[in-house]
Parts: sequence; structure tokens; C-alpha cells
Amino acid sequence: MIAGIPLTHFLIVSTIMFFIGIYGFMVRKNLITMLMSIELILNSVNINFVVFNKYLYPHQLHGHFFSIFVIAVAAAEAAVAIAIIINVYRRFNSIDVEQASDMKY
Amino acid sequence: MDILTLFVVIPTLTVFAIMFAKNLEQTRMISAVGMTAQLINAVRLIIAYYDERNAGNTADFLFQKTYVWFDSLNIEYAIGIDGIGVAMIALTAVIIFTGVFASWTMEDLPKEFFISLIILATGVFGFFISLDLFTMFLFYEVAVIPMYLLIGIWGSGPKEYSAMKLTLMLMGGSAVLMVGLIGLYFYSAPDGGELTFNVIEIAKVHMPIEAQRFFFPLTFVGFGVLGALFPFHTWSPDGHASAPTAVSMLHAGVLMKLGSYGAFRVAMYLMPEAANEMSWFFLILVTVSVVYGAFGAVMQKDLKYINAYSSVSHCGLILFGLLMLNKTAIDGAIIQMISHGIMTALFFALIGMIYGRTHTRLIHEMGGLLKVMPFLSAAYVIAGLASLGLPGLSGFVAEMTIFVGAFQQNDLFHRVATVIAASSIVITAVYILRVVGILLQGPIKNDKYFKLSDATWFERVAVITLIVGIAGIGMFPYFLSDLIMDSLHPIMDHIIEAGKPALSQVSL
Amino acid sequence: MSFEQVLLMRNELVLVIAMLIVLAAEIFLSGNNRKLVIPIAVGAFAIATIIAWFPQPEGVIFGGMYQTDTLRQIMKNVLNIGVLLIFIQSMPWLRKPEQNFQMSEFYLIIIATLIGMGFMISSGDFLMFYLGLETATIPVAALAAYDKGKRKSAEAGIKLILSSALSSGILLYGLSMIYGTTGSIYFHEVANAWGNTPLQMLAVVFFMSGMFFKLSIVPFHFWTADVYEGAPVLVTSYLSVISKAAAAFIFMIILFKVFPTSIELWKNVLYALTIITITLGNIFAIRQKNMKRFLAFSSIAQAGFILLGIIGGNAMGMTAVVYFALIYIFSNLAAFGVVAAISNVTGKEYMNDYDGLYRTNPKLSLVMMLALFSLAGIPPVAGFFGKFFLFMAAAKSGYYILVLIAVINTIVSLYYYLLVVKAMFVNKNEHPIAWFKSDWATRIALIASVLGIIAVGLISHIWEYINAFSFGI
Amino acid sequence: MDFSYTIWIILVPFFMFLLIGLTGHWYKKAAGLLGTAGLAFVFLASYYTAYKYFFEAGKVDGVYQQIIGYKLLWLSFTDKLTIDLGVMLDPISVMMLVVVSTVSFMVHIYSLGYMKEEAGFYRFYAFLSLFTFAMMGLVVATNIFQMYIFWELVGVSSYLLIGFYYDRPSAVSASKKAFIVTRFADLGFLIGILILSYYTQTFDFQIITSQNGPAIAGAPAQTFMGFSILTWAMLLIFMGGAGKSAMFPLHIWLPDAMEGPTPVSALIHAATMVVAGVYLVARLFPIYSFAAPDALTFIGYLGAFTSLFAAIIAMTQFDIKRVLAFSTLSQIGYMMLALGVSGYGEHNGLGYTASMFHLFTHAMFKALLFLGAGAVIHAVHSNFTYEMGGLRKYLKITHITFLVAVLAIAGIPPFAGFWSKDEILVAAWEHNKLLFWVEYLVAGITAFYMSRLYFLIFWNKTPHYHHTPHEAPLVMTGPLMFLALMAIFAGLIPFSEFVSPDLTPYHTHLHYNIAIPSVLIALLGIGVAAAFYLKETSYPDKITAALKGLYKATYNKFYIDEVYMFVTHKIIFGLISKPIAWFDRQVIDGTMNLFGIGTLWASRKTKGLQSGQLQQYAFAFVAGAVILVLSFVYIWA
Repeated sequence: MIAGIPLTHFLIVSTIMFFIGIYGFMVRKNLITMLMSIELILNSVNINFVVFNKYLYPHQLHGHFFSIFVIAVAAAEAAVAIAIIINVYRRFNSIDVEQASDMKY
Repeated sequence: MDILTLFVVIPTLTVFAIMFAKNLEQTRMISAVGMTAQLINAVRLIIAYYDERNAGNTADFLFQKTYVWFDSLNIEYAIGIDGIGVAMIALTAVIIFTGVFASWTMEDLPKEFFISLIILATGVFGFFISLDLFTMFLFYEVAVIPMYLLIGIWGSGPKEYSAMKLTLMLMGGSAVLMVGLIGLYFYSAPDGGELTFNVIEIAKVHMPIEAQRFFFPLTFVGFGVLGALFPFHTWSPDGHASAPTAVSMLHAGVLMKLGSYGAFRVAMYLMPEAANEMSWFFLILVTVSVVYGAFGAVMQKDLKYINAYSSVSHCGLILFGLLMLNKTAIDGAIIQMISHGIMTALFFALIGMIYGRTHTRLIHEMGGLLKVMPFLSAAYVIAGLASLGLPGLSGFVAEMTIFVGAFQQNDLFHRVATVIAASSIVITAVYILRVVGILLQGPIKNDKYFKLSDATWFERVAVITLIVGIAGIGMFPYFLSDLIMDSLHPIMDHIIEAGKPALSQVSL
Repeated sequence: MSFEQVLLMRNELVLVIAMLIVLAAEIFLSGNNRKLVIPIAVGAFAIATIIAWFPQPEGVIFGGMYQTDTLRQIMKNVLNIGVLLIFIQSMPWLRKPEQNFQMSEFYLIIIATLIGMGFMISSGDFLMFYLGLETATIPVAALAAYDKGKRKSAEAGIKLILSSALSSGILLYGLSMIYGTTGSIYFHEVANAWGNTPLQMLAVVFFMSGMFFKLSIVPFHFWTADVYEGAPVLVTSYLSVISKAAAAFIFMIILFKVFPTSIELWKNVLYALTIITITLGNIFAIRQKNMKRFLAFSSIAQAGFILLGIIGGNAMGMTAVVYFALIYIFSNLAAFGVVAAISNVTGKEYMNDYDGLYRTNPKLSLVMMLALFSLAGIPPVAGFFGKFFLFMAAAKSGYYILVLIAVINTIVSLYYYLLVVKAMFVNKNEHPIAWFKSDWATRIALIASVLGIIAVGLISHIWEYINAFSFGI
Repeated sequence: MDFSYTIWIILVPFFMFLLIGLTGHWYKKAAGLLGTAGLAFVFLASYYTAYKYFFEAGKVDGVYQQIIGYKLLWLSFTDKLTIDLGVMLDPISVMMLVVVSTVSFMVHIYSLGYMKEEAGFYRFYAFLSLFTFAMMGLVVATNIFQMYIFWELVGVSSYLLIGFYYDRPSAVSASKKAFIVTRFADLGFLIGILILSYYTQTFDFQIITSQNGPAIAGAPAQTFMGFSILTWAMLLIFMGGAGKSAMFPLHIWLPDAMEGPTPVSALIHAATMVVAGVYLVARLFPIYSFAAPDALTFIGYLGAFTSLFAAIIAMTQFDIKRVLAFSTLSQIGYMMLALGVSGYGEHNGLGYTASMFHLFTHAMFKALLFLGAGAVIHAVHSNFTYEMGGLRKYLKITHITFLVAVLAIAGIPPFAGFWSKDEILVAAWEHNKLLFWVEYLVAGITAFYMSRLYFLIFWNKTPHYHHTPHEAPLVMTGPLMFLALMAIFAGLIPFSEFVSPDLTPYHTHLHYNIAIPSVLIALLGIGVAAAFYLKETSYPDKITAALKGLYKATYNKFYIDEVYMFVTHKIIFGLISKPIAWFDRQVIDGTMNLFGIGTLWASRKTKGLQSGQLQQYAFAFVAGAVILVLSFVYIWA
């Protein structure tokens, strides 16, 4: 199914995803969108793990395992994050990240 | 318990005892008793030291004890003492003893005051008995840090600023020093033996000259900051001006000596090649500081500032003697440590007592005090005369030994430095007599001064003890000089031996 | 896998049990009895700490994912002691009525993160390491947002969770490249396959960035101050002390074990970041007025000092880091303990609120002073020894200039520590914080901390004990 | 014979000082008697020693010996350089014992009357004892460093005594000036000692002055700026002597020192301490003579100049104590000159002998003059001659004794001054004609201003006195009479039989070809003075008007004081000390503060970094990572 696609293509995709994620994290003001950017980063990592495993080390499963754990952890992270975002919304009446800057200097 | 450790234990016990004191009376009684015990112990030490020497013990350090502390790092609690240390301990014991009496009427937070003061003294005693650089450094910092509270809480004037400046500058010195000490440690076994902080052990090895060139300035300057080395002396005027009486006494009297003692015992003794090679540079600095401090004192208006600058000048003379690198000059430098210690303590004690009565330290606001407080004024004159090097008082002995020693260096550079430094004795006379003239002599300027009383009994105890010290050294200097000279032989052989090749290269 | 092998995870197991006990108590207690959760939790944890203390053999399980040895045990015990002190300090705070409905969460979350740290410290491969790291991080974000009613707390929570997610993303990206280039996630295999290729270098830098975030090394530190300020005091102390110590430890282990051949790389990284971190941490700390924020920045500078122990890559450095962590825990907990006690009673958290504190609350002031002196490295309290040995460790590898810069920085840090001392002892105040009687829990915690501060330095056996098990590259 | 008891000559005054100083405030008046009793012992012991030394034990084979009566190791600098404290007896030190003890004893007695009203009576006696102790220690010094020690001590006792009336600002500043000026000179002394001792490796007088010693036989060959190193050393040592003996230009302190009580002026600032410089040169004379003749010549010229300079100023002064002070300067100049023109051995040493002789006689008549002046001041409560006149009617004994002293100083035979001055003039004539003529002139001026003073006090017009002046009590006139006897007869001592540079006695005789002209010029001086001042005349005013500028300059002591004031206040204080104080506070301390301020400034400036914006934090994070990657992966790897 993926036989014809070289490794580098995957890596290019994952790298682009990684940087889109980072870019999104830095410019999007909505906390939820920022969280989504994080997910992009994590997914790029997942792609990396899986394709490295598949292409380079097909006799073992470390990468697959790792990506599964990452997905799980990402879910946990999202849960906590969204809970906090809700709390932020209650306190600030907004989920704009720039509003949440009471503390500085 | 061995006699040296007692010097740390007695004040520590005193501190604990003070914690349970209820009021000022109890606090000062405990302090006085504790410090008297310390003084007695110092006398015991002197006797024991002479006994041991007379019995033919020629070891460099007597009463040596070594307890391993951090085994894997070979850090020890190593103690031992030679004649120089005995002298310094006696000095400290005298000054802390008088310091307690000078702060007899400390109303504000007396317990805390005496505790801090005695902790400070503990650090000093510990420093002088230590042979291990780590322990020595530890005690050194213990001695420095209570200064912050002592000045900050009980000081006067811009006390917060002064306390902060003093503490930071001194700790800055000790920070630099720390690097030097660590360097000494890692070069203490160039042939692959066990690394050590022990002074005796390090003195035996030959440290590579490149390492010495790097660590000697660090160590020397590190100690030098406390010894008021120009241009790192500026903590001294502000610090002394703001400090309460006993603290000024102890600080100028003993702590500043810690700096010069360390510069000698650690920097110069352990890194003799670098000491020989670099002494010229520091010699320029200290020569400047001798004259500079004296000139700085001439136009000051505040009694404590005058004395602080005079301390810069006199402590510069100590370093000057040390850097001359010969027995006589260093002997003189160490006598000067003792002499200046007692003398300046006396000065600060008197200034404190005068301030306690007139509530000003500006000399122009006072006048004719000789009439209303003859005892204090006479004592002030004696201190002044000691400061300007009157024979029969301690300053003369020290200064002359330094100058005669300095003149044994047979080249133009050292000669010129000596003449410049010697000229400070004239400037010293100028500012001392100026103060005496304005402050003590002349008509009484302020009518309310007629009501002032002379010294109380506890003030007299402090003052007389110190004057006896000054006059004792001044009239019978031979014992002190001999005590120091004996212990100087091995050290100087070490330093001079190291300097021989270096000197032939740099002879002017 | 035999029972003995499972018992190698004893520390984590007892913590899990303690957590279950707390959970059970939370479920079964109701009404007025609910407050019993607090002593039950603290008691359970205390027992767990004691059990974890007993010596145990070294070993490897899960095919190398989990390994334990004495040094890791020591580290875990150090963390346990710290957490125990935090728990004791937390008792009066959680007894307050406004915390009534969420007492057990505090304990549950902290124990959970502690378990995460245990696994992280014991990890033998990057997967276990990652899981431990996340377990130790994500719940803390919830803790930071613990004061649900406060804006600052919510802000701290969101800042912590998002930035830590970003950092772990970047760290993971680095890990994925490590996996890609070496084909393994086991520490020893990675180390064997390590070739110092540019991609691997990139991977190491990404990995280190993630760790620097945890250690709050400049410029990865910005979250620290805001989170510390917003979070409840005890959470702050937990964050600043326990998580940091654990992260520093495992960071050092991985550098020493996995990337020893890249020492040229990470040495230079550490060299630069040590200087920047200590300096900037100090400079930022100087201007702080809020005690928590102030301690946050000071803890940034302290992290810089920890790097000094790592940079030399020698056994002395490792001992010094663990030793320093121990001392740091005691010192910082004492400081935070005082801040917490005052904050609990009066709600005041600013430095000028402390003016004249000594005249009304001398004992608290003394504890604070000792703690600050220890942080500043003033003898005879333990901080002096910790710092001195860190410097020695760096100097041992020849970094004298670095040490010189670091010690000069200690003067700056001394300045701001003295500012607090000055506020308490010197400054005059018309309305100082009135005298109050601390409850016994606070007292026990503070006394224990002070004993630690004094004893850890003077008693050389602690150092010797740690030193026996540490190793260099 | 054993002279070890002589140590008590030093120690007794010292113990008196301690005793009176520490306990005197309990018995006040008795302190004077106590001090005087101590001095009586010193007086007797000194005379006894002199007798024993000169007539019994001192001479071996016709040569006087330097006898070490007592010696104690006080401090050792190196193996060779050690300070001993001890007593060395040789002709000049024994002579000085006599001089010091005589004058001091007389002053002690005199002060019982003169000072009895003073509040600080016991303090006065304590200080007098201190001074006597120091001066005795100085003259019997066995080595140059002992001399320096006591040199400083006499300096400080002089300081204390000048400032005795410490609530009088003028006295305070005078004492300060005296101390600082001499201290400055002592710096030279000290450096001289350092140089000398470095090259000779000894302080001991016997060794350095011996013909085979390291200073003379083994003189170092180094030169510095054209002169041999020993010349420099001896010049610097002389600087100390010049300071104490108030040679130009270090003389400025002496006139001001008259602020002290008059007995003090008599003792310290006329008879004993101020001649210490002369004594110092005499003590080291062999070195000057053999190893540093240039220095000796310089001393001669300086002495001559000072004597002329001071004599001219003395003519214009109205404060009787100042006239006497300048006359003292002038006479010390004589002594210095005599040393300068002296050679070594036999008759060549006449200058040396004459100098010591003049020192001796001068001590007697100058002390007498001061004590007499004290009696006058005591009687009229003023120091100024224009408030005096005609006092011969009221103060009979004082008048006679004062007259004796004036004649003695003017050099009228057979009074003491004549004999010693004659020897000086002879020595000058034989060695240096220029100096002779200068001194010849000065002899005339001396006779003039001394008789001017005498006439102004005891003759001239009688002003209106508030209360009738009355003669001083016996306790004051007694010493006057004793000293008058000395002033009459001291000249008859055959001094060359006792004192000579090579310690070998020789004979001198009167040189009529010099003695007669010198008496004539003295008589001329007295005659002019009598013409001007015996009665109130207008001559002085006329001459003053004619020489207005010169007179004013002279009256203001040639503005030397002003020059000093300028140097000290404007230059030392204003241009060195104040700038240093400023520099220290602003620049050095400012630099230290700058570190602090700079750090705080940096702290404030960087606060924008911590903006509170999560995304900026993230940016910093990523940027940090990228920078690390770029720098470490691509540059360093």
C-alpha cells in the first residue's frame, strides 16, 4: 500500500506538520486552536516513529509502541488542557490566550 | 578537649547560653563571662605555646589535631597554630572582650546583638586555628555574614546601604577567593597523590607556575578585599561609619586582619613563585593605598570616616610589609596587624562612647571635649599618638619594623615605594592632630556639653584593656616580635627560596 | 517475572498503594469525617516513605525499561522526603473551609506525579522516560489551576499545560530522530549506536531543550515565574523543588549514559546556558516583589548552579548534584514553608509585607533567614556545602572561568536574598504582620527543614554515602 | 667604674610621669613637689656622673672613652640591626646630662610658682617629667634608633606642652604646627637612618662613628644624583636635626611654639630640645667629617644663613617671647655653623668644641632670659614690649639677672657667651672667611636686638599699669639667680679640655685679634640700641618709615609662614586631599556602586522579556532551540 512512497516523503510531511504545529502554537490566539497545534506536533512525531520503524527497522516494534503511547498521552494532555481552558473561560470570559496575561515581569 | 577547639566551643556555648537569657542584664553578663573565659583561654594558649617551644618542640605548627571530615574529598577539620596565630588569637580575644563591654548598654534586641557579635568572633577564632583551607574558608564566611545584620539592625546613618555594600563587597572578595582555594585544591597533588586542602601539605608541593599565575591574584585579591586593598576598600568607610561601636571595633580590629593574614598565609605562602613574580604589581596598589588612605582621611568631617580611611592606610601598610617579602618587613606587617587591631578598636570604642554622649560624629560640631570628659579624651589622644607612630606605643614598633625591612630590598623600585609609604607618617600626624585639635581641644562649642559625663566603669574596662595592649606592645616589643619571628623562619625560607630564580630575572 | 523482580519497583508500588488509600478514603468518608482524608493521606504517605527507605537490591526489569540502583533509590527517597514535608505543610491549608471539597485531589495528584517521577528516574529506555515525564508533568498543570476561583491560578494552569505540551512535543521530535538514527529506544543500545551525526546532534539539542524546559533554564524558563506565582504556594514549592530535582537527576543520567560521546556538544551548550541562566535568573529576581515570583527566579538561578555539577561529567559532579538537590529541597521548602504559613494566615505574599516581621514573628523570620542563607550558600548552613561542591565539581574538569562567573553571580543572588532578610530584620513597619501561632504541622515541617539545612552540610556521611554510588562518564 | 645606675636618670622621670599622670588628679598641688623631687634626683645624679666621668673614670690614656653604662635589647629587626635601649656616656652626652638636668630642675622649681594657679598643674608636671625622660633618653642614646625613638618622644612632649592651654585656639594650632613640621623633618631623619643602616648594617653609634667602621672606612661607593649615598643619608639625617633645631626653612614652628607656658619655652624651646639637632650632628660628626664633607659644608652655610635671617627678624618683633625665639634660632645657627666649619683632630676640632661650648652656655643664659621674661610676663600680664617699660623699678632681681643674660648673649666679657662665641668666630675665621663675616655681623645684630629688648622692658617710658607690677616670689627668682651665676661663670670652663671630636683633650687660648673686634661690634650694637630705646625716641619710627617695605617684610617674618600656609592649605588640602576624598567617594566608590546600579538597571530593562504572553514564551523557547541547533550543530560540530 505504501510500497511506492519513499521514506523522505513521509519525513517531509512530518516535518512540515511539526513546523505548522509550532507556527500555529505561536500565532493562533484561541487556546483550543493552540491545543490543536500541539496535537499536530505530536502527530508529526507519531508519523516519524511509525515510518522509521516501518522503513528502517521493520523487524521490531519500538516505534509503533512509542507512537501508541504518545497518542494516549496526548489524549490525557488534551483532557487536562481542555479542563483548564474551561476554567480559564470561566475566570476570563474568554479563551483568547492574550487575555491570560495577568502575571508578567 | 584540645585547647584550640575550645576557642570555637566557648563562644558557641556562649551563644547557646544567650539564647536562654531573659533580658539585657543576663545577656551581657553571659557574654562578658563567656568572653572573659575566652580571654583566659587565650592567655592559657600563650603560656602553653611558650612551654611547648621551650620544651624544644620545633614543629611549624603546634597543638595539631586532624579530624577527617569529608573523607572522599580529603577535607579535614585540621587545626594547629604557630606564633603568628597565637598573636592573632590573643588580639581577637582582647578585642571581643572589650567589644562586649563597649556594647554594655545595647537596648535594642540585645540578645540578637550579642549572638551575632559572638558568632562573628567564633568565625574569626575558627579561621585562625584552621589549617585546612576549606574549614578556614567556612569560618571566614561565618565571620563576614553577621556583619550584615549587625550593621543593618543596630547601625546608624545610611545603615542599610552600608551594610549591603559591605556585605556584598566582602562576599564578592570571598567569591573570588573561593575559586582560588578550589584551584589550590586541585593542584595540591601534581604528582598524582591525594588532593588536599591542608595548608601544610600544599606547602610541600610545587605548584605549576602557570596555575600560580592564575590563582595567586584571585586568592590575594580575595583576601585583599577584606584587608582593604585599594581599590576594593570602599566598603570600609561606609561600613565603619554605619556600624555600631563593637562591630566597628571587631571589624576593623580583627576582620580586616583576617584579610591580610589570609593573603599571607594562603596566597603568598602556598604560591610563593607567583608571589615573588607579581608582588610588584600589588606593591604599587598598596603603596597607593597607604598614601591615598592617609590623604583621604585628612579632609573628612566624620570621626568614623577619618578612622576608616586611616584604617585603609594602615592596613595598606600591612600588605605593604607583606609584599616586601622579607622576614623583617613581614614581621613588621604582622606586628602592625596586632597593633592596628588594638589601636583601631580603641579608636572605634572611643568614637562610640563620644557619640553616645554628644549624638554627633561630625568633628566641627564638637570641641573642647578634653574639659568635660578628660578620661575619654586622654584615651583618644593616646590612640591618636599610637596611630601616628609614637615610640612607646605599638604603632611605632610595627611601622619601623616594616620600613627597616622594606629597606632591605635593594633596588630603586622598592626604595621609592618605601619612601612614599613612609611619608604617610607625616600625613597621619596631620589628620590625627587635626581631629585632636578640633574635637578635644579648643573652647567648648555647645553649652549642653558641659553636662556630659566621663566614662563609666564598663567603658573604662574596655578602654584601659586596650591601652594596656597598645602600651605593652609599644614598650616591650621584643616578645611579640620574637614570637612572630620564630614562626616566620620556615615560611620565609619557603617564600624566599621560591623567589630566587624569579628575582634574578626581574631585578631592576 | 518473579515477585522479587516486581518488588524492585517497591517505591512506586507503595506510592500506588498510598494513592489508593487516599482514593478509598475520599470515597468512603463523608460529611464531617471528610477532613480525616488529610491525616490519612499524610500518614499513608509517611508510611510509604519509610517503607521506600529500606535498602533494596539493584536490578533491571521489563526487558531493560525499568532499572534501579542505589543512587536512584537515594534520589527517590530524597524526593519522598521533600513531598512528605510538603504534605505536612499542606495540612493547615487544606483544612481551610474553602478547600473543603477538594482535599484529596491535592494528595492524589502529587502522589501520581511522584510515581511518574519514580518511573522517570528509573527509566532504562526513552519510552519509560517519556511516560514518566508526562505523568509527572500533566497532573501538575491541574494542580497549578487548583485554586479554581482565582484568575491567576487558571492562568498558571493554562500556561503550564500548554508550554509543557509544546516542550514535550519538541522533546518527542528529538526522540523520534534518535530512534530513527539508532533504531532503538533503550539507553544502552542508543549509546552503543551513537555516531554523532548532524541529525543526532539535532536530536540531542531537541531533547535537551525539552529537559531545559523542565529545569527552567534560560531561555526555556519563561513559564516558571508566571506559573509559580499563580499556583497555590505549596504547589509552587512542589514544582520548584521536587519536579526540578527529578528532572535534573534524570537529565544528568541520560547525558552521562546515553550521550557521553557527544560531550563536546552538550558541554558547550551547558557552558553557555549556565552563564545565561545564572545571570538572567539573578537579574530577573532582583526586581521581584512577590515572594513566590521571587523564589521562582531564584530557583532559575539555582538550576543554573545545578548545571555546573553536570557539565564536568565526573562522579563528583553527580554526587554534588544529588547532594545539592537534597539541600535545595530542604532550603526551598523552608522558605516556601514560611511563605505558605504567612500566606495562609494573612494572605500576604509581597516582600514589603514582611517588613518588620522579626519583631512580631521572630521564629518564622529566623527560619526564613536560614533558608535564604542556605540558598545563597552562606556557611555554616548546608547550602554552602552544596554550592562549594558543585563548584569543585566544575573546577575538577577545569572550568575555572565558568566557576568564577558563577561565584560572582552568587553575589547578585546574595543581594536579593539579603533584601528579604533586610525586610524582615531591618525595615521598620507601622503595621507589621501581627504575631500568630503557627499550627503544629507547619512547625514540624519547618523544624524538620531547618534541621535538614543545618545537618546535611555538617554531617559528612550524607555526602560520603551518595558519593559511594555516583559515577561519571 | 660601674655606671649602670645612670639608667635611673632616665627611668625616674618616666616613673614620675606615669605616677603623676595617672594619679595626679587626686593630689593636684603636691604633684609639683613630687615632680621636682624626682628632678632633684636626676640633677644630683647627673652632676655626680659628670664629676665621675670627667675627673675619675672617663679618661684612659688621655683619651675620653665611650662608656656603655647600661644596655638592653629592645627589638631586633634582623640579626644585625637591633635596637638597644641603653646609656652611653661620652663627653658630649655627659655634658648634655648636665645641661638638661640643670635647666629642667630650675624650670621645675620655677614652675612651682609660675604655674600654681593653673588648672592643669599636675598635668604640667607630668608632661615636664615626660619631657625630661625623653630628652635624657635622647642624649644618652647608644644607637641612632634609640635616638630616633626619644627624638619622637621629645617631639610629642613638646607638642603636649605647647598645647598646654588647650582651650586657646592659637596654642592648639601652634602645637599642631610644631609637631607636624618636626614630624616632616623626622621623615627625612628616618629615611636617612634607613639608608645609613642599610649600608652599614648597624645602628650602633660606636660602630658607625669609629674610624674603621663601615660608614667611614667601608663607605659604600654608590652614588645617587651626583652625591655619594652617604652624603644623601647624612643630609636626610640632618633634615631631622634641622627640623628639631628649627633651621631655615623648617624654623616656622618655633616662634609659634611660644604659645606654650613660658617655663616650657625656657626648657624645651630654648635650652634643650631645640639643640637636639646640633647634638645629633655632633654625635655623628666623624661620619660627616670623613664620609660626607659636602653635607657638613651645607650645614655650615645653612647655620650661618639661619642665624642672620633670624637675627634680622628679631630686630623688629615686639612680643618678648618671639624676640627670644628668633634669638634662639640665631644662636642655634651659630652652633650649626661652628660644626660646619670644624675639622677633626687637635686644634682642627675647635669648631666642634666651640659648638658644644656655645650649646652649653646658651642653654644657661637663654633659659635665664626666658625665665626672666616669664617673671616679667607674670608681673604685667602681657607679652608685648609696648605694654611694658620702666620695670627696673619694680622687678629688681629680674632686672639684674636679665641684664646678665643680655650681656652674656651679646658677647661681653667675662660673661659666658663671650667665650663660646669667640671660639666659634675663631673657628670660622680659620676655615671660611665668608662665614666669619656673616657671623661677625650677626654678633652685632644680636647685641642690638637683645639690648633693644632689655631697654624696652626695663627702661623706656613707663606705661600705666592696671596694678603695680611686683617681683616674683623666691621660688621663681631663685632659679633666676642660679642661672645668672651660670651665665656669668660658665664661660670660664676650659671646654676643649673636655670636649673634642676625637675625644682627645687639647688647649685653646683667647685670640685677641678676633675677640677685641667682636666685643667692639657688640658694644656698637648695644650703643645703638641705647640711643634708640633707652628713652622714648622717634628714631625707630623714622627708620621704620624709611625702610617701609623691608620693615614690613621683616616684621612678617619674610612671609615664610604664609608660604607654608599656601602649600599646606591650598596645595595639600585643596589640591590633593580634597580631590582624593572626592575621587574616592565618586570614582572608586562610584564604580563599585555602578556595578550595583547597572545590575538593577539591567533588571528593569529586561522586564519586558517576561511579558506574560504565553506565545512569546513559546517563541523564546523555539528560538532558543533553533539558536542552539544552529550554533552547536552547524558551527561547532
